Amino acid sequence: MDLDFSPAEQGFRAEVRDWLRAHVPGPLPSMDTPEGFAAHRAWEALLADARLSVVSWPEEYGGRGASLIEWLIFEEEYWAAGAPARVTQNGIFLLGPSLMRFGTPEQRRRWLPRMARGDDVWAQAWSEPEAGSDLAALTSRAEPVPGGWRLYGHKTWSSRAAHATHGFGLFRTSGTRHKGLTYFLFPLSDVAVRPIAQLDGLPGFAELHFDGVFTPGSMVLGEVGEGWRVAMATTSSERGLTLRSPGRFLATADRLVALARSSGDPVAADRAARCWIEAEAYRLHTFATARRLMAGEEIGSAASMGKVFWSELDLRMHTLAMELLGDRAGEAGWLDGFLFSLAGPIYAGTNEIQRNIIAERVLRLPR
Amino acid sequence: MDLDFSPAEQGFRAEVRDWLRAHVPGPLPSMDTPEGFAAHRAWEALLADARLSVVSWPEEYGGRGASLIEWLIFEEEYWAAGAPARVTQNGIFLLGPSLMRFGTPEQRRRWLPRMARGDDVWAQAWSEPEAGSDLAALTSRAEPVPGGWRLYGHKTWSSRAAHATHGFGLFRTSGTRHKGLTYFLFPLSDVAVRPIAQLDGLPGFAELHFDGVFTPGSMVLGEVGEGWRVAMATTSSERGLTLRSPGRFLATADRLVALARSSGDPVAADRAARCWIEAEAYRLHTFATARRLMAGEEIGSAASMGKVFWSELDLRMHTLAMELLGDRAGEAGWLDGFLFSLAGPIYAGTNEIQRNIIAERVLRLPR
Amino acid sequence: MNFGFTDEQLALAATVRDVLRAHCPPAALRSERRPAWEQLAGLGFFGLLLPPESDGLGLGLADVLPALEETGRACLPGPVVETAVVAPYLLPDNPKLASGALCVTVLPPGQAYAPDADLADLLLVARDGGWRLVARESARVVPRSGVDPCRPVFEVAFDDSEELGGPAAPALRRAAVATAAQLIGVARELLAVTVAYARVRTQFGAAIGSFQAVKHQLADAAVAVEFAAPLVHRAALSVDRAAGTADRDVSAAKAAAGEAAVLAARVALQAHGAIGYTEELDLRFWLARAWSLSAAYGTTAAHRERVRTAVLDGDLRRWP
Amino acid sequence: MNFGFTDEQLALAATVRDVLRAHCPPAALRSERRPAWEQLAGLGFFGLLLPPESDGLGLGLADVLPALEETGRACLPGPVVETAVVAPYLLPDNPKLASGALCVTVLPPGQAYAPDADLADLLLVARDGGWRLVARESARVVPRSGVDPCRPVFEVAFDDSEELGGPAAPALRRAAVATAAQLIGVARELLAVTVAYARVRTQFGAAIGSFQAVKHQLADAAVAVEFAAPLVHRAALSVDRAAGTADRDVSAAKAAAGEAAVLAARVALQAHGAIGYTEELDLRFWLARAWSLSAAYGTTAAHRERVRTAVLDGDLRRWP
Repeated sequence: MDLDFSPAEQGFRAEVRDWLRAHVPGPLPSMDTPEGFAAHRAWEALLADARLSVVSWPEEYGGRGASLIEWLIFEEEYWAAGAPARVTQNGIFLLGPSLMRFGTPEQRRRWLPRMARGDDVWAQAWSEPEAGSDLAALTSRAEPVPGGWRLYGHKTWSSRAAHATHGFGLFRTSGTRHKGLTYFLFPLSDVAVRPIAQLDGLPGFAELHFDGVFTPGSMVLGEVGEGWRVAMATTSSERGLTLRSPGRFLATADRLVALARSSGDPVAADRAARCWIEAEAYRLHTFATARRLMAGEEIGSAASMGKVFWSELDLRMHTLAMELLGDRAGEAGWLDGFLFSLAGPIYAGTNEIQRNIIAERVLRLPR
Repeated sequence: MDLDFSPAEQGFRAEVRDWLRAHVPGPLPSMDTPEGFAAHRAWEALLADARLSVVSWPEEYGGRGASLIEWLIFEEEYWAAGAPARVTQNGIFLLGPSLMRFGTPEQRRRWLPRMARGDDVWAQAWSEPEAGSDLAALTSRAEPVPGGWRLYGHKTWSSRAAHATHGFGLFRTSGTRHKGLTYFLFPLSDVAVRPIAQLDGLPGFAELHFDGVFTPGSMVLGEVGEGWRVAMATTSSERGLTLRSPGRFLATADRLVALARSSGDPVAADRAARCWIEAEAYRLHTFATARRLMAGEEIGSAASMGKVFWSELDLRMHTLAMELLGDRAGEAGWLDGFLFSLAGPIYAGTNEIQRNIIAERVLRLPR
Repeated sequence: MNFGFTDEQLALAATVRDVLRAHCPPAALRSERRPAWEQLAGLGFFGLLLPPESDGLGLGLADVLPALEETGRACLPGPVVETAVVAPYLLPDNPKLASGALCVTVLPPGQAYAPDADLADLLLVARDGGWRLVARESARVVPRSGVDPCRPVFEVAFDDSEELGGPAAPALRRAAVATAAQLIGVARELLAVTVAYARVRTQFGAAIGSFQAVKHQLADAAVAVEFAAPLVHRAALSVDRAAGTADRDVSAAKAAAGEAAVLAARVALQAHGAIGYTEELDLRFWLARAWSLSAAYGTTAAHRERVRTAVLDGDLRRWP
Repeated sequence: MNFGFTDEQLALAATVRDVLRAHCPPAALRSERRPAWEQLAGLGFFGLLLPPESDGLGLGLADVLPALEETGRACLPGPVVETAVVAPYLLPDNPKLASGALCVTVLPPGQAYAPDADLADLLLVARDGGWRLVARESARVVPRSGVDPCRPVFEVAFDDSEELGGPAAPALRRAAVATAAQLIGVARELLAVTVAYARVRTQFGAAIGSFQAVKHQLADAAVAVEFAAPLVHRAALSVDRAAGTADRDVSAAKAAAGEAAVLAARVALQAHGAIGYTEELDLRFWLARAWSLSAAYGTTAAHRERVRTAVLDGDLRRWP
């Protein structure tokens, strides 16, 4: 057992740090505004030029084939440098891994490099009004037509969809519940997108209405009727390591300690210090998980422990910040993070469901 | 709305305070030892001589007919004075109210005055090995014989039974679940009592084995087959106001603040101060509840809120004390209280059941 | 010892509640800055705490607590606490207050911004332990980013001001108690709305309110509100009587009410899911109010610190 | 970067585990003061951290962490950390340690009592920032009331003692990490026993482990243990490497492990009901161990305070 970074890993960290120091822009406008969306896309292109947008992907798709440890190093440096949030997040973390695993060679060649540069920006379309946590209950459907499919139905809580170019999600092609769902990619150009304003007035989410939107047969990911299996692989990646690297929490914890220090309140300081250590615990735990994944092990249901831990840590950190800021809580860059952290225990499987999974599949309590 | 004690109430407080100042003994041995049990009984007799053992009971049974507010005042003064724990507690708080409500005049005359002086000490016999929280599942039974009943079965978690003189509990006389249970009183002299040692090695509880123990017909409380109704009235009193006056928590909170102050740790001080205020909140809430009861209202399921609040407050206070005492936790009178507080969220309906009650009967969520 | 509201106190609250139901429905929160103010003024709401000489009713803070709770429950916008509670105490002789003709805001010590300052005719600014009175025309107010769309905050600068006699603390205590009462109302409404939603929203084939995890979260929030409320009621009485413990009692109440409301907001959002803070639902107004009021007139942390300091300094007096 | 135990480290733990299963069953906790010590000595357990010159294996703390966790999981009585971790560091030349012929206890700074002092041949007493070595015959030990029946505590007085060179801190760091590892083992066993109980104990016609409230409490305890463990592992490496952050890393680990074990104890008792801390069940030994070890070598509060102070003073270095 050791915790030593190799010389190559140390060199990679130095390269990333130097590049970020030279290139990270000042705060960009919110990515949920048209100008902010454009600015974030430009930033993604700059990252891609340095082959830093998807470091863990194969070189042919724009990455560096970086190891999991290198990816974690990249994330630490990225967030510590105060770099912008990733407008491509849903594509590169949710769809990307599924495309690599289930996509045809043609699909991979066609979509992955554009995704890596932010040329295409992908929105996920999982939830429906009556199927939030219970994905198997969804009712949107696809009907075969010559050359492809027509999509019908109503999706909601599609992050970034107000400005994104493409979407991905499950549609029913036959059967009930888990059976007969198919995983579709589709351009958003023909979909009726209704933005949903959040507390800050910006459309972080959108509703998607499909009224016979056409998507070609080449846009089916995996086999027809196998969408649940493909989606679960994606979802388990969403719930697992890849979406939630520790880097962002480490950076938040550092900022929180500075805020608590300036408050002079020892109790707030204690809460901040505790969060700071918990962010370290998440980092160390992730190193252990990375080792297991690199050794070919599966994490499986244990990933639910990580989801509960990081989402509640993130919420605790932002709640403390809001409390310390008092009536200045609308400023200083914490409000966005607070609103985002509120969604943490909800999305990608609510924490109630995660705790059921921990109890039933990790601890083996009866259903 | 006011929070003013009347001159009579203030006079009562002064009388109680003066009497306690003059009579409260130093620490007695544990009531779970034979000598401690005797010492606690002697203290009860002294209290009874001053008509302070059951102030809220009618004068004919040894009380003063004190109002609920006066009883709360008595309890505040009692615990603030550091007076001994009440060895008669299960009798006077659990059985006493049921006897007054359901007992025949003869039963009341016969049992209540002796209970008030500690001449008889009563142990409760609710739980069975397979019926803890789920009282309706109990299987101990009573069979009619000339002149009375014979009791069969196995009860457990009977507090104080190792030294008590009498017991009370439910036995099945017919039917299943809630139906056909009868509420019996019985002398412990013929019951096989097996003490259960706790962590401190003392028998705070005992198992009771009934192998045809005879109890006369005069020892049935309420109607035969109506035991569930009688017990629920008792239980709702156990879960309600009478067992858990704020006085004990207020005294604990005062001691805790002193302990935290001496630690010099601001975070511990904050936790202690928070507990101190919560004890105040419980006191104020109890004044409001007393007003409703005195106006003839029922508290009903809302009592579950009190149970959750006081039991978790008590546990939090003792946990903090244990943490502050470090390796001296076995001393200074906190360990007993800690062990007792651990049982708080379990007995008289676990807090999980209480939260179900709050959700279903107070908030009206679906079952 | 009669620790419950009188019929008169409850009747006042019921009247206010009826007015707010009629004139401050959730839809009004999306479009109006001061819905129902005219109707409340018509009831004499703004004169409740004023002395009879100024056309007021001369009531105590405890008398109006249930009515203030209703303003929280309705998420009533506008500087309610400032105009109806602080101003009557600091400007008891002002002839225009009782009719509701004056709108007042407050910039408390330790805070950066004043709520609704753009609407105010008068600004009360805490400075150097006392109060300064600033007329609207002497003040420059600049909007700042806040968390509550119905309680916008403003930076305030001014040249001319008038000094009011007396210390800042008594009026601040009243403001904190009134805000705590509003927080209790906010929390109760959050609970009620969430219970209603949990009864009808189904997932995995059952109402989510039938899942024990949802039940227990709501039960915990209900317990927090249930035991914060008597602290608020006591604080009002303790302020009205000028009890020696008033300062500590007020801080205990404000902290507990703020925490209960923030917990209720957390549970409400968790039960509703992401829809909870979007414009789809009205819930977001109550969430935002829980957050903004928990920081008003002293953050929860600041009030906790005051309680801690008092208790640690040996002030273990209990009132009553 | 290979943050997982090696096959050798795990094999050592498996050997210890097998020995403890055979020679320290729960029944032994009721009757013996040092069950399995002889067998552990036979394995060379007490020489693991000693240098080869003293017949030891010269292992690092990280190497023996899984084995120490097993001693916690088995609730092994006796001064294990003192004899197997502290003594090898402070008395590396002592020829009798490796064979397990010497039993050692420790009186750390800030604590009143030494565990199992009546069994000890040597006492190591922290004083004035350093260590004093006290022979059994020079010491008077008086039993005191503790919380853990298998870890009795004693007040220690002595006349003669020998000063050991060097500061107290390095040995204390090792003791705290080793105790934290034991706490992780205690917590894991509490969880395992409680899960097993919740699968078979029925109430209201169902296994209590099928109720969501019980599930979620156990899940929370499992999460706490899962994320405390890597802090403990890191602390061992950071001590072995004498990293600049070692002090803070150790305190973070001890506090987290103590809190996880105390939470596991709380959840275990709540699921078991009142039977949990009676002599009916063995559970009480693990509950008591969680409480006693969480206070050993610095209480949770004391370690939290050290972390807080370091972080607030600007020490935000992360190791690695």
